[in-house]
Amino acid sequence: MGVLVDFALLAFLATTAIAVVRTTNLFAAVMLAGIYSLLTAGLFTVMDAVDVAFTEAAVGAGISTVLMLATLAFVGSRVKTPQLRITDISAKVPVRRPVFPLVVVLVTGAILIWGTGDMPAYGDPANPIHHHVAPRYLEESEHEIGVPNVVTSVLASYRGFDTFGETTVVFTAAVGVMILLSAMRRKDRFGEERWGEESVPDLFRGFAPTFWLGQDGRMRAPPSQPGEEDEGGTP
Amino acid sequence: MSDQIILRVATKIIVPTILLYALYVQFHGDYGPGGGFQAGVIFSAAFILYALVFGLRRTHRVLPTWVVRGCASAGVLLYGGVGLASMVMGGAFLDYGVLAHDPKHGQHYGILLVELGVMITVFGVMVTIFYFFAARGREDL
Amino acid sequence: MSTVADVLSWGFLLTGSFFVISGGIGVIRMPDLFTRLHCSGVTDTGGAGLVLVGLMFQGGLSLVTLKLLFILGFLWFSSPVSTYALARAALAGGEEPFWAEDLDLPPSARIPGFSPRPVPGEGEE
Amino acid sequence: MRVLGLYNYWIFIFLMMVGFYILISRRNLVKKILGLNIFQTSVFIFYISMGKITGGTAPILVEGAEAVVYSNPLPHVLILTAIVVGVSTTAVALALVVRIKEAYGTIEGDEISAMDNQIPF
Repeated sequence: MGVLVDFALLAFLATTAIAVVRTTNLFAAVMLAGIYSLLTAGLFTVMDAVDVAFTEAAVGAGISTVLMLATLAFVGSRVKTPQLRITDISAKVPVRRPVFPLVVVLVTGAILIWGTGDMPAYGDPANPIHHHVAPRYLEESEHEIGVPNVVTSVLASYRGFDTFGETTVVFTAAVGVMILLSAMRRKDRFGEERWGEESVPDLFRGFAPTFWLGQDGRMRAPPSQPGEEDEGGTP
Repeated sequence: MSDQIILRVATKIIVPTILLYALYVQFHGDYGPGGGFQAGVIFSAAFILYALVFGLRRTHRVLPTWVVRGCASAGVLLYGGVGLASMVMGGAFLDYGVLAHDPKHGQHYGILLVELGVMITVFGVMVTIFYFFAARGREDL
Repeated sequence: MSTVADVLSWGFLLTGSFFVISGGIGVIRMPDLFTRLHCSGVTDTGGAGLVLVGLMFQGGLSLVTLKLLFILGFLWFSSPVSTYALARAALAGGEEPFWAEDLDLPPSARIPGFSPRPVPGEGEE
Repeated sequence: MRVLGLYNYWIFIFLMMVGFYILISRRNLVKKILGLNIFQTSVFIFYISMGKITGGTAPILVEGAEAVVYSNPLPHVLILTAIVVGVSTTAVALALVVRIKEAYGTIEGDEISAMDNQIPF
């Protein structure tokens, strides 16, 4: 029974992935990616990874889709195709048929599939992964940690360092987004529109970066004085 | 969005439910599926839903930017602080066993605090990212 | 007793699956967004509801059934709202409903009393 | 039976290759990010499927039950964190795309490089 559900979900996943390749509308592609995430969450449940399924359903189908849609609000949902030119440069840069990537992908896939011949079968209890540290976690967790959910005990206690690192990475990602998106186009006190270094979040004011992104996206030296608008301003 | 009474009423009913559910996921994570990462994401999803229906300006009033930004760093600090506390109490970094007389209770406290830190960070980070994406290019915010 | 529960559960599950599948077929076959939303409603209400009731019979009188009830309530609350939001967004975005005249039917096949396509600018808010 | 045991891996490789193909063949940056996400998710499913034991159950210990087989919790932990980190890094990538759009006015990779290299078109 589980095998059937597994097969059906995998077939759905493959279909959705092909649909993401084929569609030329980014809006549809983002929605398909959300469906893809939800199917993945179902597959995780079948594979007994309830915690992971939970996370994937919340993150992949929820937050990720919202962020993608927020991006599409800026970049538009159309993709350049041989029939559709979007900007005036599009007419001058031809769309090439991706033949070489297809060959690369087919060869890589063939090699990987050849490699699966040495893999242990799916769901085999003799799989080497089940005879390393996992049995210890499952057996000792109850005496050492006393938390029924082994995933929680491994996540927070046995591999606490790992999770600490991941939390820091998540935090760093937020800092990166802040720095990238905080350069707001705003009027300075002389009434000129400019990308200002004053919009670097207050949190980082103390160690404000020694560069800022100019209007054309290139890195520039910071203006030496806030008053000298003509040198550091928009080109 | 001001005339969409159905969406507004529905959101007002759903958002507290989502927040409550996130807390359930957070504190029930020891006994069932759940934990800091999921709870943080669900908690932030509630505020993102609120922002989608009621607009960013009202959400900023409910949850100012400095609060979420502080949350993002406070969670990591809480996590590291638990590690330092266990060092001060005489154990290794993130060795929760020394936090209480009984090592098992210490582990409980440690996991609770660490998961809380993860939740606060993930919540702060997700809402911060959403705020920055949503406010981009809008002069009125 | 458990046999009765099993039979009832499977009956509900199969009926629910039928609704889900018919909703899916409708979403593919219907001509425009609004009629498709109409079809997906069957999946949200009848399909999901019956499948969850079937699962409740499997769960028996336990916490699982209570959780399933919560899911059912949440689903029946949120899916009409999301359908409404989607339809409204489509209308605001300029999506044209599919009118019977678009089918190119002979006049004899028209439904009597069926409102014709509104003239643009008239009768709109 | 051997094919049944390997079928999952083949689908993961297929998904991974679909993601890879989108990444190297499509010029649109948002499409590339979607391809990366598909690639990433295929690796996630691969990890999780390694931890599955046939007839096993979720690794949440049941009181008093002795003969219960639990699936391996270790891949779950690794992937659980990787998913959240994945969405954070995706957000950084999307922020870069927004900045590129503002700077160049397009998000098609070939047009951006044509503008950068000042190719006389």
